[in-house]
Amino acid sequence: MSHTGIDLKGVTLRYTAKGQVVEAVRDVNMDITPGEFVAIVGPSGCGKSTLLKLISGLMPAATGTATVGGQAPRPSGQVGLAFQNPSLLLWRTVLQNVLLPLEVSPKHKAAYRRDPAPYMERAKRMLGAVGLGDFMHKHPWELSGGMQQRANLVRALIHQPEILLLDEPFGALDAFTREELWLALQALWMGAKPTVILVTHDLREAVLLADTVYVMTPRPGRIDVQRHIDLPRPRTLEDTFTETFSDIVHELRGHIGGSRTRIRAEELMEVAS
Amino acid sequence: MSHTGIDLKGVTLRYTAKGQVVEAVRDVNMDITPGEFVAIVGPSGCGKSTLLKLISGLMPAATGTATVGGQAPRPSGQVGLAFQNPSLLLWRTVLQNVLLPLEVSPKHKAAYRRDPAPYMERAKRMLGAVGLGDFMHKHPWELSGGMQQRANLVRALIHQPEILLLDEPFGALDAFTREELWLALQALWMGAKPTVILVTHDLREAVLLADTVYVMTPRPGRIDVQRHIDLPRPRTLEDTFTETFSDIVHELRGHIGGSRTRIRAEELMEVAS
Amino acid sequence: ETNLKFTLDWAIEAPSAPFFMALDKGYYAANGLNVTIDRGFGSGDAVNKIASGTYDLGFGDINAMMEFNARNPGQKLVAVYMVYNTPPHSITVLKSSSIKTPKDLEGKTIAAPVGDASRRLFPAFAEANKIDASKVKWVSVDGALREPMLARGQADAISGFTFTSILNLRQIGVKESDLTIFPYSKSISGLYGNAIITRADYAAKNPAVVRGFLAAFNKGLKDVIKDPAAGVAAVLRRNTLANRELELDRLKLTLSGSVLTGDVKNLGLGLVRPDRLKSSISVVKSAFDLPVTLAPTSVFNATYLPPAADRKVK
Amino acid sequence: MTAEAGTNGTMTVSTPSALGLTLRNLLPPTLSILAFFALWELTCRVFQIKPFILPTPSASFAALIQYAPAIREHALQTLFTTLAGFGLAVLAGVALGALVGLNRTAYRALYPLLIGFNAVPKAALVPVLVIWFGVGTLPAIITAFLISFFPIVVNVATGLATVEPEPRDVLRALGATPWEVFKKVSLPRTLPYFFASLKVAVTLAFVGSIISELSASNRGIGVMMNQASSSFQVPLVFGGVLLVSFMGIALYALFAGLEQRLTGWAYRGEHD
Amino acid sequence: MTAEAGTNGTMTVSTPSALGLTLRNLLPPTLSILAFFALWELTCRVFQIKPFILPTPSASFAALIQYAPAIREHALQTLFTTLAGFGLAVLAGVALGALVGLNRTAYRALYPLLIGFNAVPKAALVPVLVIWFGVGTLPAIITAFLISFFPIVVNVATGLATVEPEPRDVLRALGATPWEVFKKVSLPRTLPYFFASLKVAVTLAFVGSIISELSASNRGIGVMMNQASSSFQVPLVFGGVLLVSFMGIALYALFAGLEQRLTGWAYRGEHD
Ligand SMILES: Nc1ncnc2c1ncn2[C@@H]1O[C@H](COP(=O)(O)OP(=O)(O)OP(=O)(O)O)[C@@H](O)[C@H]1O
Ligand SMILES: Nc1ncnc2c1ncn2[C@@H]1O[C@H](COP(=O)(O)OP(=O)(O)OP(=O)(O)O)[C@@H](O)[C@H]1O
Ligand SMILES: Cc1ncc(C[n+]2csc(CCO)c2C)c(N)n1
Ligand SMILES: [Mg+2]
Ligand SMILES: [Mg+2]
Repeated sequence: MSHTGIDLKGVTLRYTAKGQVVEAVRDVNMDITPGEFVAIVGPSGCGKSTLLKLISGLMPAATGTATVGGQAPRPSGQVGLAFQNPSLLLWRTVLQNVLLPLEVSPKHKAAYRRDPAPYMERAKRMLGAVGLGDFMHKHPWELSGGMQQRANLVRALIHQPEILLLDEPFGALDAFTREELWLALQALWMGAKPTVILVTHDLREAVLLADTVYVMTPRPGRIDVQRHIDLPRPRTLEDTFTETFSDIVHELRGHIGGSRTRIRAEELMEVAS
Repeated sequence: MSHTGIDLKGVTLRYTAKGQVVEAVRDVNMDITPGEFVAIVGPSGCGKSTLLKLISGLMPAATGTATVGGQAPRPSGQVGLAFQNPSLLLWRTVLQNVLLPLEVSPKHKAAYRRDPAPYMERAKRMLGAVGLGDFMHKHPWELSGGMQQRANLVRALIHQPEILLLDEPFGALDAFTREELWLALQALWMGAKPTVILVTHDLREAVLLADTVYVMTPRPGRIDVQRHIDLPRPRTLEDTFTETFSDIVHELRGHIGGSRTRIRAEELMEVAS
Repeated sequence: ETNLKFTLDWAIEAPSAPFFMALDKGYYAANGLNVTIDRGFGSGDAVNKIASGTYDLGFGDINAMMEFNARNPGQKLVAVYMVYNTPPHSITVLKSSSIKTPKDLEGKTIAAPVGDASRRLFPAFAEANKIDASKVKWVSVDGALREPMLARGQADAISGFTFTSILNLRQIGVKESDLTIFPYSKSISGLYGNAIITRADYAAKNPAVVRGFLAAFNKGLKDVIKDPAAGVAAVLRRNTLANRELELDRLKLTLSGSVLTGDVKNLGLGLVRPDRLKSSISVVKSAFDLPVTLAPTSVFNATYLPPAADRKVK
Repeated sequence: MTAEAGTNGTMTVSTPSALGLTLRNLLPPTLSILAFFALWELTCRVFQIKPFILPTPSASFAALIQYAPAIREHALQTLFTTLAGFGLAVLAGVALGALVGLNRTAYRALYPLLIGFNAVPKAALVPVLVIWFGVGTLPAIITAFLISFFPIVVNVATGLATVEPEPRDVLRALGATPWEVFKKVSLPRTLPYFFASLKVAVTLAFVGSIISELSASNRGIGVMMNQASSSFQVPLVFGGVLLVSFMGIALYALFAGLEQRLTGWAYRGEHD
Repeated sequence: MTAEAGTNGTMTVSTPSALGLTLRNLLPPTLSILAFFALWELTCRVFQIKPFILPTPSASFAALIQYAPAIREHALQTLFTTLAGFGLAVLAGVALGALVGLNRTAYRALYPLLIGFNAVPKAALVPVLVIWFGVGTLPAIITAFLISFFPIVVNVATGLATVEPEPRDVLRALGATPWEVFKKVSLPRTLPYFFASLKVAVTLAFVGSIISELSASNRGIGVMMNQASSSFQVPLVFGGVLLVSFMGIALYALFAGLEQRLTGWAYRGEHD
């Protein structure tokens, strides 16, 4: 269904603040085909979230070229973005937050304005499906951390986007809820075939869901490894306990482990106690 | 070193907003001995964060009694609290944020005001130890999600509190950083012996670190299971691959799995695609 | 019908009765004029508004008008009907004070608005009474504060129009018998007071309008002289807050003190005496330290006045 | 979870009685206003202050009642010019505030001019307005407008410039137009400060109308106060003062309700 | 990581030349002010507006220069009373704003009174002040104070009442006293709105000084404007207007620097 591939060539991304320049991402190349499910893993601060900002059109590339569906990335209603930090609008209830993409995405807003009822229905059912049925009319600060994250996820999905950019969407959820949402996401992807980029720290999650896993090096982030996962679909939770699966996870672990910033545990301990 | 036990008897916690009452936690009993390392696990929204609010003195109990060190809980400089959401103050740099407990905790502020230099030194070394040495003078929004979480952790530790309340402190970190911080936290705990309550979704984390793991039921949260972990200390990462360890993790998993809210994956998928 | 905008010098009080009398009796309308009358905020302000064209005609201190002409060469204003033949400018003090003669004002404090006509003309009063003007201290306050300050002893004297000072003081409980008043007219010869003023070019272009207005006003003034109570009634229709008896007294004081003077009985209403006008001009010139000497013809133009017979009073 | 809530009753609705709520809202201001008048009355009586210096509130109210019919017309005139000027100020203030708040160069270029303009007493401009627009309603509306738009500009600009980028990014990423971002993020986020500025602006609009009436009008409370003051009816002057105050309070009450509904979310951290 | 930064140069410092920065800050206001005067001058000349209606800015400046020695004294007087009144307004405004912003009952009780008080034209109160305190400096200071404290109250109160509970909880959990919570969270969080209110308040303080001077004083720009106006020296009246404006802008520039330093963090989402 989706025809939106993503192509990054020699992309470097920089932040400038108070006259200081921080290079977040350096010389990144990625070729994501339409409908591909990609996972990005890498140490904290390596530029994963920054890459998503580039692709969603929120941030320009300092060098290199980026294209989304053949064009320079620009904000459009085609992207469903779940920010790492559930940025729910405080002045809206959970339901109103979830309806936001329908109000502004160019593809939906006319239809939504004409007849909001079916969209409303969809939003309510989705919230119910993730266990927020009772909290639709609450404000974000009345939700627990994990509940906010679920609302954030529903907001990313509600407008059936062609591209899904998910930044650690399950980080604050318990293992069971997380695993069920993995399967739900896989089912959704197999149905509508959006192009998905999933940023995660959970290698099981990455391997279970992705066609390709990219491993990034520490800041400034580069692509260290690009690993195709050719396990058959649909994958199940049982698959994660197979040896093939574990081998892939261990392989990826090795790549990350090699390049990452080390925590100086002794020092932390010594100073803090 | 610590003499601060925590005792909850029949505690119920409620939120009231717009005339609606939400019962977050019901009839919770916990007896945490001084210097004990406790982990709390449970499904999203079951009231884990709310319990920490009670213990830190931010929220009164609706029914039941709670005591911390034999007294009713009240805000004091003895608690190190890492909020689930790294609530760093936007108008302070990372270093200034980390110094905050020293400026206000009754135990330290006089000494800090007299001679801030050694404290400053400590803060800088701790930030360096968690890989934030280059970012001390940045503002919170210039940090990645995981970097904010690390700063948040340092802020909870800097004043060597007798009680440590950690709300999913490693959720946004990559597996390696996380594991190293586990060991650092264990070392710190074995040295200074603070009473620790760690809220987490990661059962390996809970079992590796805790003396006792409490499993909570969905909202309104109750204590479902209280499981003592009597593995010898110090525990290592290798321990987590032993069978005993896995068995405990699986046992706990079973408890959570039985009681938790189910995601209706099919429905989510069907509606969203 | 011609529209004509007119500004008074000050609030809607008894001295403006003739203007409203003429309006209520339809005298302006009879001369083809549709007149609107607004209150003023001091002569200086009125002069400015006439010069700027906001108003066609207005009522104000002729001395202020002379100052304006001298300071704005090319902007010719002209008086066309003298109303206060004897100027009402004065200094008022409490009898209980140590000030018995004008000379005693030296070293004392006088309160008045900056733009008060009497204050501005004080140099002439000082010269006539051999007062060292530099030894007099002025306190600048606005109109509503002037009399309370005298009454409370926060100032030793006030400057202002006689009929304003006396009656305002009465309203805050100070009797006329407790006051000593030094009218400027006693010591300065030749000074005039308020007149009807317009722009010279407006009058030249609309002689019939100006003539018509003056004729109507003249009739109104004579009506008021004949029946002051009716005049006060016309004022009270516009100022519902004014006090009838007090305004009647104010009107009588104005008429007897400033309008119906010896010159008027000889020359009729509205007209000036050329010799007095000339000395007036020189008094004003030195009081205001003006750069030029004005020609009498540029100050007062008698050609629009009603015929002498109509202006005659007993 | 939906079923849960119904069965084990974790959610209950407790509506405080409407009467209790209204009392709690209305009692404090009523008491404070009564206390204020009592204090004023007492001061005047105990120190035997002469009415031409400071009349008692009772005398002021009496004067108001005595001249009620004449005053009604004046009051309506002032209310009208104030509302007209205030309405214009809101429109212009929001527009200019948006310009200055969203564009740093506009901020740099316009702020000094605006500051300079607002340091000028508007009373000094009334004569110029009268020369241009004549005596009457128009100068009063313009003065009310001129005096009250600046606080709105400042707060709208500050509000807009301090909106966090995160919620804005959420909207931008969804392909929202700048106008939609403004409407759905910047505007709600700025509302508490917009309402704060309205409280200042509406009081200033009254001040503006009245200073214009004081020097260039034939109707309005300013005119009445002027007349009363020049005939030394000081109680009536203060009656006018009270009347203006009450109109200000009434207008405030009007949009305080709106404020509560639209900006309640921002006050979640408030103590009671 | 510390080593890293040094070796692979992921962090570089680029200081834009100080000159460039100053130019960027000063050019827009300079241009806009010049444009404003040019437009004014042109309008006067093209439409041949008479000087007593609206003098040209050049004539106004000339008048200022001509009378410079006399004006200096007036200007200093006005500046002094304004600053004194403004200073008091800041103190009282912050105190009252804190009370109203932190306590909902105080809000309910005091807001209507404050609104009512501020809808009253301060010019109407000047006579009372003069009778109580005599002609001179004191009424001007009090008027400047009375007219300028309300915007500070409103913004400080709104700022404090809308502080998010989360950062406050961080402090409270650490055993911070209410005063420390105020100092370290509420205050910095409220600063952008405090500065916004200062911009309004300082201009109003000038207005207050001058209306008091206009109605009862012997020194100050208000007196000078009054004198000039009654001797038909309209260019000098406008010279006074310009002088007040410039003093307002100068004061603004003074605390704009402070503002940038203290509240920069709040403007991170601003566009350029
Ligand atoms: N708004 C910003 N201003 C300045 N620097 C920033 C900003 N956001 C991120 N950075 C910097 O860019 C780098 C990459 O940040 P990013 O958020 O992309 O990391 P990440 O890979 O998502 O990390 P994490 O796993 O911790 O979320 C970091 O060094 C961070 O300090
Ligand atoms: N400020 C609040 N106002 C009203 N209700 C709240 C508030 N905070 C939490 N709740 C409610 O209390 C319940 C427990 O929330 P809590 O944050 O303690 O959950 P949690 O166990 O920490 O969940 P998570 O794992 O998702 O962080 C939830 O139902 C939530 O909706
Ligand atoms: C009847 C009458 N009473 C007083 C004044 C004087 N006066 C009071 S206030 C003021 C100045 C306003 O700018 C002036 C001149 C007058 N002219 N006419
Ligand atoms: Mg990130
Ligand atoms: Mg939580």
